[in-house]
Amino acid sequence: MLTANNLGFSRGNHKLFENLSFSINEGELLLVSGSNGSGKTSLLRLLCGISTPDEGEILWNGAEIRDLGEDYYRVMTYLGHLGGIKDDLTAIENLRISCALAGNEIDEGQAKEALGRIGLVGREMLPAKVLSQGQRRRVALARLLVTHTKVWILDEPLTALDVTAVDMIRQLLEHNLSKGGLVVMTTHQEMEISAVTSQHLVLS
Amino acid sequence: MKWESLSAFISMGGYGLYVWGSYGVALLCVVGEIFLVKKRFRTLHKELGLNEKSSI
Amino acid sequence: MILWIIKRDLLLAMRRRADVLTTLFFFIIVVSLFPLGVGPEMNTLRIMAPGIVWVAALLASMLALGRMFSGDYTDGTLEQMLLSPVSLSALVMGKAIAHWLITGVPLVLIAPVLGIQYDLPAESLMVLTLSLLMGTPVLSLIGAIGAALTLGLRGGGVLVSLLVLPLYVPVLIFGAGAVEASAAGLGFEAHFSLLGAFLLVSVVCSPWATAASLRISMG
Amino acid sequence: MAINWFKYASPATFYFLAGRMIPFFTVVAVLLLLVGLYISFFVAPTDFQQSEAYRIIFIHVPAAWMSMFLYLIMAFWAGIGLAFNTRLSSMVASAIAPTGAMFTFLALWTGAWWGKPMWGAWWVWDARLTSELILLFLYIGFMSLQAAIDDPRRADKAGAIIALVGVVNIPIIYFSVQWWNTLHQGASVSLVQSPKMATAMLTGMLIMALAAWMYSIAMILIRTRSIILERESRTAWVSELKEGVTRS
Repeated sequence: MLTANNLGFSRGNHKLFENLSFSINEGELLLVSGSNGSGKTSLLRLLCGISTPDEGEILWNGAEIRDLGEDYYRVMTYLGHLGGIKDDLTAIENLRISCALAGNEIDEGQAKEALGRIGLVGREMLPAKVLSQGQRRRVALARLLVTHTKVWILDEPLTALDVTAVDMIRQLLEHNLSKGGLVVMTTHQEMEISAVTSQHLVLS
Repeated sequence: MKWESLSAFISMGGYGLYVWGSYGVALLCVVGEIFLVKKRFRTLHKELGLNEKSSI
Repeated sequence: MILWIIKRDLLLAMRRRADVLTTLFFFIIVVSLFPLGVGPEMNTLRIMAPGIVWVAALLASMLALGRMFSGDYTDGTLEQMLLSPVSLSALVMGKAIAHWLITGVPLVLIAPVLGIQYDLPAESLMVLTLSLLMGTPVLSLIGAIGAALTLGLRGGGVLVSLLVLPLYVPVLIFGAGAVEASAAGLGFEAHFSLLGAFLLVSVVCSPWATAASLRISMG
Repeated sequence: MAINWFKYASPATFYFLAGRMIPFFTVVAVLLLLVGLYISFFVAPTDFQQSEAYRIIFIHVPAAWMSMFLYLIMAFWAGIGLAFNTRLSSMVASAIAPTGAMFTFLALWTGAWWGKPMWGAWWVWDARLTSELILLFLYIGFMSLQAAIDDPRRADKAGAIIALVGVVNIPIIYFSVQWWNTLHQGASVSLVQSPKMATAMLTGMLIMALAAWMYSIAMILIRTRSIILERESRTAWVSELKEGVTRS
């Protein structure tokens, strides 16, 4: 269970949010929406532990995520709106390295299979700089296919994706939720996801 | 009195330039710092519209 | 895991060979410019050679510091590193090793050739190369702290030199000092053991400080 | 008497406390300075080796001491701020830096003006002066780093790291420079090397050092107050000040 208690966070002198509390159980989805600059990305960066809140605490199964550190990172996958894709590396290299960084080493076959499933057949050996925006996004999202983590924190995973890819991501999310995973995501697009419960958080 | 005359005091046994050069710059630094520090504080007070008494 | 990082950074460097060569050429040019500035008098040059080569090495390795984290920062890889189940200090260590392999080792290899320009005797050439071999990793490790602190700041490139160059002083003194001591017929073992001590201290402390700085800069 | 120290750790409380302490430190600094100057020029005897030029030590030595003390204290408060996330200590650390840099500059300047008649050159690569120069670079690095960062929290923490790295390095740099200097047979006359310093000289130096301490504290307090106002300009207690409510 991921719990946020009385979170407060500000950028410079600008207060993004305060007294924000929620908790997400296993199998639950939290959709975060709000206008640009309302602090969606900031909230996700707090939840994954990149930033520290000014006030309040974030708990994973009752323990502060800052104290858990690497134990929390082992069960959590964060996909920022920057995908961590290197222009000079091929799709396969990109995927294998980002998986290795997440502590989940995969071999070339697994990487190739994942990229194939996400619709990049024949593009595996191309350097990322020749891929389109949507294809690069898919390379980043391919991590979700091979990861074993429970908590997914996704920042705008659907941008630049076409309908088939969006559908594919929806299935992926549903699969993770049905296994008892937790998903927190921001999105501008409407998406129907069947989850045990889904909460909607609107930041203003 | 240690010094025979004012000019002896100023000449510092022939080292006047160096002694007063050091002390002069020290004075300049200290006065300059005080000025800058107070200016920063006063400007802030004005910007924020504070009218607290102890605004040195 | 460290190996993954080193392998990746080397791979990236291989795909962008121009960057590596720029640093190397910078080093060569700086060293070659000095005689034009101070005159071709060989005796003077021989005395100045260790200092010149070392200062040029300092500048060259600093020049490449900006690239150490900025690429990973702009494409989001750094966020993933922060969230890796592997300790960030270990990843940082990998990055520093890669930085040294890419910028430090070429300098070490080319140094004897540049020393010949200054008519250094064979023993001095050897000591110079060895001192660079021990000193350049320290430069990469200390530099990593500066690079992490100035991440994403405007004017970060100049700022990093301001932060890091004063910290390079001991390495410069003992690196260049070793060559001078050997040229003067004095022992240079003491210099080398001190360089070794600096290396040890920076291996222990710097990845930790760099990791802390990265978390601060990203948070 | 039990004092609740945590109470003073709040920027608002400190703001008012500092405001009341500043006049005290200013007065003490001025008095000490007057006494110190009197001793320096009218009591301390002429040095038989350096004649009257040695009177520069009455500012050189206190300035050099302050430059080092202030760096240590700055790193200490910055470190506390980093470890315990206490905003006030980080603010004090940033308030110390300019005064520290000023004293470092003064130590260098007076060192040069003493060196000219004694060594015959404005600058000599003497171990003390060289370390002092590097210390100035460290101060400038700290201030430039903080100035380049917009987010005050990041500026505090980044400054703390570089200050602490500097503290670890200062002894290493100092001994390196010392060794380098002896290896190259540098200047042999030192500014504070008089075989037996007259008591009056020592007293003068100590009183001037105390005056410098009091002056530094006063400056740091005012600067900390400015920093507090800048950072807390949107809080309730500052708004209260705007309305002219006076607290005691």
